[in-house]
Amino acid sequence: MVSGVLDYLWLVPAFPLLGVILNGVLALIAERPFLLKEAGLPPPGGSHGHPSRGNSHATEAPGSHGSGASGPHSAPVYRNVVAFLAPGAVGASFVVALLCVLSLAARPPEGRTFVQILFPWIQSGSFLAPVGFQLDPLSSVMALVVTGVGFLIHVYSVGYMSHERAFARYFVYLNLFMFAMLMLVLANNYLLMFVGWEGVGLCSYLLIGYWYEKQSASDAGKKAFIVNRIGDFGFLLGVFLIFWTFGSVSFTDVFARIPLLRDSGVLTAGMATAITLLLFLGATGKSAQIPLYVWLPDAMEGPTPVSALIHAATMVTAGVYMVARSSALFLLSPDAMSVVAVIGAATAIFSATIGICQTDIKRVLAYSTVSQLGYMFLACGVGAFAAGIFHLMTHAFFKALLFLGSGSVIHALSGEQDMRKMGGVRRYLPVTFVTMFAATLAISGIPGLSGFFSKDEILWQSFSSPHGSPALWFVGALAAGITAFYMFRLVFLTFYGGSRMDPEVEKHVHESPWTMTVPLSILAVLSVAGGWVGIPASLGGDNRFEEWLAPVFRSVAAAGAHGAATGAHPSVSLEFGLMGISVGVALAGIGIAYFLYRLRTSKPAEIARRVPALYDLVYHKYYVDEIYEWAVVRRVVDGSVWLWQMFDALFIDGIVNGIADGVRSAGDRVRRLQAGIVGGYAFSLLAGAVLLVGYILYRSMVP
Amino acid sequence: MTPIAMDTGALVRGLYCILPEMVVIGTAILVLLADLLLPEEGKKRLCHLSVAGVAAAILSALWLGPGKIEGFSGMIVHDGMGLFFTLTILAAALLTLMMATGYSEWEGTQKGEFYALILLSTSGMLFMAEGTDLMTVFLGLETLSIPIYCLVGFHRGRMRSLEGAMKYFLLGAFSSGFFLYGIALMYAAAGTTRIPVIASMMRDARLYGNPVFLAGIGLLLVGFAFKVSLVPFHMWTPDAYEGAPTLVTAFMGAAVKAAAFAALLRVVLLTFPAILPAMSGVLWVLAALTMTVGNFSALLQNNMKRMLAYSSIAHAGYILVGLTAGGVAGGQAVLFYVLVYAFMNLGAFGVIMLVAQREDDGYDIDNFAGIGFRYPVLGGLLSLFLVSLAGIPPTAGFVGKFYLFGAAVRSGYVGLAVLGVLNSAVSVYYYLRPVVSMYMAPAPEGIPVPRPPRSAFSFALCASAAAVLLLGVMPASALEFAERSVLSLLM
Amino acid sequence: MTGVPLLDQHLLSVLIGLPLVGAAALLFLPREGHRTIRNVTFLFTLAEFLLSLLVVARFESGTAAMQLVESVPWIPRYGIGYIVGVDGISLWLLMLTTFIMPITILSAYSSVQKHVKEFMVFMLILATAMVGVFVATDLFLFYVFWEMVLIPMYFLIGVWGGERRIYAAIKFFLYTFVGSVLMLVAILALYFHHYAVTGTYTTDLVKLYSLTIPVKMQFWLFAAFFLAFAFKVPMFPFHTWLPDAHTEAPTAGSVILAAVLLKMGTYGFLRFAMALFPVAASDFTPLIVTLAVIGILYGALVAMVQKDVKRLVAYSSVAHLGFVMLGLFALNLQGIEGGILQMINHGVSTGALFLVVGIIYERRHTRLISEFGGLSRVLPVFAFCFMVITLSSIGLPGTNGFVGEFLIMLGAFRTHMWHTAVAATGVIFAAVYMLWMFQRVMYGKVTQEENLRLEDMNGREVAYMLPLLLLVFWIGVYPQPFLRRMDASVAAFVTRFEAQKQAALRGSPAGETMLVRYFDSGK
Amino acid sequence: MIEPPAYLLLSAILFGIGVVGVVARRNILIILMSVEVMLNGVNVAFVAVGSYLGDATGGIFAFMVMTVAAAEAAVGLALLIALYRIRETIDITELKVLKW
Repeated sequence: MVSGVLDYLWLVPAFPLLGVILNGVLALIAERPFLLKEAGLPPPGGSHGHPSRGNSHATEAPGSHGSGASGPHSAPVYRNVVAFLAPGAVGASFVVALLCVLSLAARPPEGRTFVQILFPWIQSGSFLAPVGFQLDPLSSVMALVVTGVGFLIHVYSVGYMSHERAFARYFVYLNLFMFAMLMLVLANNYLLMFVGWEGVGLCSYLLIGYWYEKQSASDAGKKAFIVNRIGDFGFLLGVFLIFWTFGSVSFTDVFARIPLLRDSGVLTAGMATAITLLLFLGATGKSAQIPLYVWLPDAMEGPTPVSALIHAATMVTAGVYMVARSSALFLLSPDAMSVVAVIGAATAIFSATIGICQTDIKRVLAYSTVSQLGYMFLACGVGAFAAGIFHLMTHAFFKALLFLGSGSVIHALSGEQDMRKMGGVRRYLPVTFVTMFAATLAISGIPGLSGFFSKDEILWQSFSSPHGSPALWFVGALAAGITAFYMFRLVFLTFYGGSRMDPEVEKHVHESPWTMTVPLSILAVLSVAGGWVGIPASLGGDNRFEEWLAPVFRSVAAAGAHGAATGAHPSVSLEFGLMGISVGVALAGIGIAYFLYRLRTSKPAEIARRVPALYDLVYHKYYVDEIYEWAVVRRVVDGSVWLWQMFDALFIDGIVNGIADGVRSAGDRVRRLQAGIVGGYAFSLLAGAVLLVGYILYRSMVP
Repeated sequence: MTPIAMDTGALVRGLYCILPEMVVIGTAILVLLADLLLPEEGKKRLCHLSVAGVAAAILSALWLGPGKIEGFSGMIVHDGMGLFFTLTILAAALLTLMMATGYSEWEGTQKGEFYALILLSTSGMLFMAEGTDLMTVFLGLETLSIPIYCLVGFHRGRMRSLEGAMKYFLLGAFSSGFFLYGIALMYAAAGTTRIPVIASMMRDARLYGNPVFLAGIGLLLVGFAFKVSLVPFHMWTPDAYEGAPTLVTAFMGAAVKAAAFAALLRVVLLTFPAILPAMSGVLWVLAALTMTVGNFSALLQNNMKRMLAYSSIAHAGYILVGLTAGGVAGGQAVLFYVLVYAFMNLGAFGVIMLVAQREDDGYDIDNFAGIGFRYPVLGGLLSLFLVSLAGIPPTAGFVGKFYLFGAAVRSGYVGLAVLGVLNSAVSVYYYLRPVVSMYMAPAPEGIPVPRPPRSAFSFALCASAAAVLLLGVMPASALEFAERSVLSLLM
Repeated sequence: MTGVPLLDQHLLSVLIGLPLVGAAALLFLPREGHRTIRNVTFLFTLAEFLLSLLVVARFESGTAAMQLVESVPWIPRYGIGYIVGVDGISLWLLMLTTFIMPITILSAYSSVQKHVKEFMVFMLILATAMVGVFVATDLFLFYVFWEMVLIPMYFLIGVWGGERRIYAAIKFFLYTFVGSVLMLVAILALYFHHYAVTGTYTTDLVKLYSLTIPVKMQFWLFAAFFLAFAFKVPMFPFHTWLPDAHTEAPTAGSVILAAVLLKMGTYGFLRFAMALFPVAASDFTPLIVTLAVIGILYGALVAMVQKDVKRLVAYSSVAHLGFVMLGLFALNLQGIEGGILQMINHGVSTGALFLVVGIIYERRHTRLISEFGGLSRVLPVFAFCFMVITLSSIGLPGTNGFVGEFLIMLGAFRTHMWHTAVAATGVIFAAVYMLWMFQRVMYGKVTQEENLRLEDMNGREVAYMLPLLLLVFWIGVYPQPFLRRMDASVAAFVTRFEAQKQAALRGSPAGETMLVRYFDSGK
Repeated sequence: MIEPPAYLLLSAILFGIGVVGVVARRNILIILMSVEVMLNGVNVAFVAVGSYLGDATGGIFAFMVMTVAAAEAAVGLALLIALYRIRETIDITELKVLKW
């Protein structure tokens, strides 16, 4: 089979890895001496055994982000090299990915799966997990999204992080993230996917905690990693179950063996449910669904491009990709599907409500991401995997744009993130305003834009699909309305109205440099046009996106899953009706937002006063964090202290030392027998003799 | 009255058989005579003379070879086992006398009588080891004990020495009373005092069922138990060992124990198989008691001599485990362990003699603080001996214990073996306490300078250390020699 | 073949003997010449490592039989021989020992200042004993080396340790010694049972493997072996000596203790306890697996609340070795191979962790976590090494920890599903205590004045950390060479385990020997 | 001729008296004498059995015992004198320095 460029598929993850190595070397060689010299510390290595010089130590101002960094520096040459290398690596892998996808597209629909095995990674007995990549329609979409959006964000970061001290270190982590994400997306087996899965978890830990001197940042990083690890625990058990049921972990083998094993009774519905729910536990951890979503809002401590890349566009969607990839397994157990759907819907509505009252611009976007992810899981839960992936793509575009836009706002306002101290920024940041407004329209589901097509498709599928139900549709629609409301609330508070900025910040406000605005505009175009590739048949489009993903999901559906999603359309008019309702709800949301934040700006405060308990509850995120802290963390820590002090030190050591002291005191008592008086000695000798002879005579008498 | 026919052949063969003893006694007499002639500073040469004498005795014993030589119509026999114990006892005596070159000078025991007493006591031990008649054994026992009483009390100036000697004497005499009474009862029941004859008569029930005989054997065992310091007959040991001059303590621990076990082994191996159920119970209890009491009382000792005294009681217990197991394996294990114990014991005492400045409170454990690093050789040697006494590989102590407990397991006394190994574990604690003070405790500045050892003294120490290591790493030949000796006894 | 006859026939004996020769050579060096003493010791250990590479080169991964075997009668009359050999199970443990020794000596250059000569002598004796343990295939020889390890380690902790070193040293010594003396009695019983059944004395392991032991007797013998090895591993209830020994031991001592000595316990289980007494081993499995899982959680939880870094790492060792035991007693190919690989990984990652702790201890002379903070800015290279080692310790995929833990849990999942599920949470707690510690030490603001003037890792320190980092990634990314060499031996072990188990269950052909009656009657 | 068991009884009695003497009395001289009584008790047994069996061993043994008893007495008294010169006491219960 003429694979041609596909043979170079392994270059896609290889380029970022190369970037990591090169930038890493630069970081260790070039950046370290520069930073140490700058902080007035002794030059690295070499001098040992020196008496510590008590020279003046510049207590490093906390790595302030945004433009307020410590004074202009003549950017050392290594920064320019890094600034070129990091985005370059991602750009190169985007180009290669694009070429591979194109050559894949050239193939007939059924043959669009290309697997490339590099070398056997772990092999023990019957278990084999190779390092191998698989490119098929699903992973090609993901690869393009990851590399595309990733490249834009890398370019954006060059500008955003220009005043940072540890410039190279940031890009090393970012490239490492790209490498891990691409491993996750392109892996041909569950175990390699798990490598990427934990790899991205590590990078999110490193990047959230980038400003490690801020206690809140390193706490958030640690929290993210540990909550992810709880998810990974479920994923791992899922992998074990998969291996011991199917005898292999690579996707092609597993999915091919489903019919055989199901007929032979090995693969029962209960087993399928167990596997899928365990995998889904992993997905909730990674994609921040209830109950493991708590880490995402705190992850905003990291630099904004990181939030854009990891906590909006790519990493958090890994869970959706995994569920979509294992769609064949999910279709086997209806109750697993309903669990996914219900949690998706619940998360969507729950986090949307929290989004309403948040004042930090990035927190609003964070909860919006959790909510949109809920939609994607809702789509997967009702069997509309293609719709889920479509929404994933469009969401990647407009959510990345929103984050980068808010980053540009924060950058301009020298670090200010609280919307109450913004307002009227429109005049200063025109490009940012226009692009963010476009994204807001998209996310609210205004017809014609990408958000509308993807979200509406999900709402329609949640209504019409055999797994779906009107209740799910209603929750989805309601959440869509709330989304529109808080997004426009954000726009009005930030860009419109009087300037609530404190004066000297206002003096410095200026439009971001081209390296930031160009990616914004590209993303804006994508947010608008991104949806056109998936216009549903009912609106006259031929939904090329769904058709593109069909081979991955239809072949699975054909494998005996009950009734494919693209079954009979009850009626086009019903679809139009529901579409109308969803647009209506969106417009209502926008109206209310306009009313509250443009006309009666005092109204929101008034409402808050009228129902303080409810407002307070929603503002504090339903105290979920505090409950977790109290119920889980405190209990575990106190329990461990008890285990250590009471059980370990007192109980076990008590026994051990007790035995030792017992032996010693016995020794002392026995020693005291030696009283020193010969009479006693003679008596003990006599007694011994009498006993001995008596015993012998007794034993010989009694046989 | 027909004149007694002088069977010169038998007489010569008899003398031939006790050649090593004759050499030792001859040396003793020579030393006494030389003592008269030599001026005060010449006394050193007396020690060299006795060392030469014992060396000659060893050569004569080797010259006799392992063949079985009957002497004095069966009163004494020079068989394989006899040779083994003779060599062990003479080796112990040799090492002691070599150490005496240094010790006598420091502690004022540079007198002819001192060496003569040691030599005479050695000859008593040889008789006891090779006696096949209860009379010879008794004579050997007394010839051995009486010089030792004097040696223990040699430091006339020191009250502890005299007290130790008096206690040892009184109880010694008391126990030899029991011993004799045992012989009398056995003689009354069996009509003979010849051990092999008694052994052959053991088959018929009339004898081994006879209560008088059994009482006799019991009392005999009491006598031996006292000499070997088995609990509850051990009370004298700590006081006598602590009171006696350290050199004598070393000699007593090593050689006296060897001689007593030799005779006990001969009696047990030959006569006990017939009356095993009764005897094995007794031996089992004695072994268990001795090990446990010995180890436990040594735990908190701060005086090194007294600690090593209790440890020698414990080791008597370990050896008794081999005796309880009986059979060729048991006997072989006992022989091997007695030999190894002699070297370990002499070596350990040798080192502490050097370190302690003066007799009584010189042996307190705190005096050993910090010498580990200041005098690495001394520290190393003492650690080696203590590690071997604790039975930790790769030393001979471990191999000895391996075979002792192996014999016990083989004859089914797994419980005793477990008790034995647990006791060794307990013993590790007090054997390592001196090591702790030598190496790990904070060393005071003014560490007492140990006594400058004479060349012979250091040779003796190195010889015992080499023996402990060699028997630990390559015990094969010694084990085979021991086994051949036991087989020759049972044949 | 290297052509040198000594190296061709007696490679393993050379490996055992070389450190001893080194120790002897040191005796002649002057006490004050610390530099020369250190260099000579380092050269000897380096030579030892290079020689051991020959073992790997010459090792054929196809056969399960013992390779490079040397058999010399030691006490022929009693069938005790000096028999050494290496197979898939012991190969990598031997390599771990020879690999970690030069690193430890290099790290001791600066950390040990007093009595350097004695320190190096004890380290070399320890090396001999450790190599001996892993290559000995004669029960008596194994036991001699097993005990020989105690004395040098006792001195290392006792003389060069911290404040409570004497208590920690004697506690370490007695814990292991009591366990192993009970094993001695079991060895004797086995030795004489073999004599009763076959009429010949032997302590050669290969011959003893074919001996079928009645079930009741197996129970008692396994119990004795179990106790000895459980103290050493250490398994859950018997672990309290480890934190004391680690906290008080000098850095080099802790590295050796963690990297090699603990593995002697798990290796002992695999090579002796499970192989000789299969029926008892499978009867004990539920208990052992439960204790292992408890150990995993207990170790992780208690580690989390430690104030002293070294104690934290010590308790983490209890957790890691809980995993190894879980793997071994999964009794299938994946589990055991995972267990063996995890022994190596634990040696590398925990050894490296102790070296890291040693580095900051040398600079600040304290081990309290609260004393540190914000070191990442002051010591960037150190931060990188510490981060990599932390990731390896929590088993992040791509590092060696993951490969081992994954295989263990994969194997154990099949035989003990629910145990493995609980054990898998240990992976979460591992992340919790390691990252929390890492955060408090490395991140945050520089609170202490002295922390600002700390110097980053010098050339020597980087030199001995680098090989460990490389190994972390090598095993993490390409563990094939390691796993392939284990396959044959582990597969043979599993099949022999089953066969022997059936044979023993069918009743021993030799009928009632006196020892058997003794054990049947119950002690 | 008196039957052997009667002699054995006599020797047992003498032996018993000696033993009680050693254990009970405090004066070292008395203890020495009690030991002599014990040994003589044994002599009686030997001579009795010897003559009953018509075997010379008994008599020879008795002589051996007597010589040994004499030697022991000599050494015992020598020690006693040395002890007295230092401690001015011959009371056994005073000898309590060496204990524990």
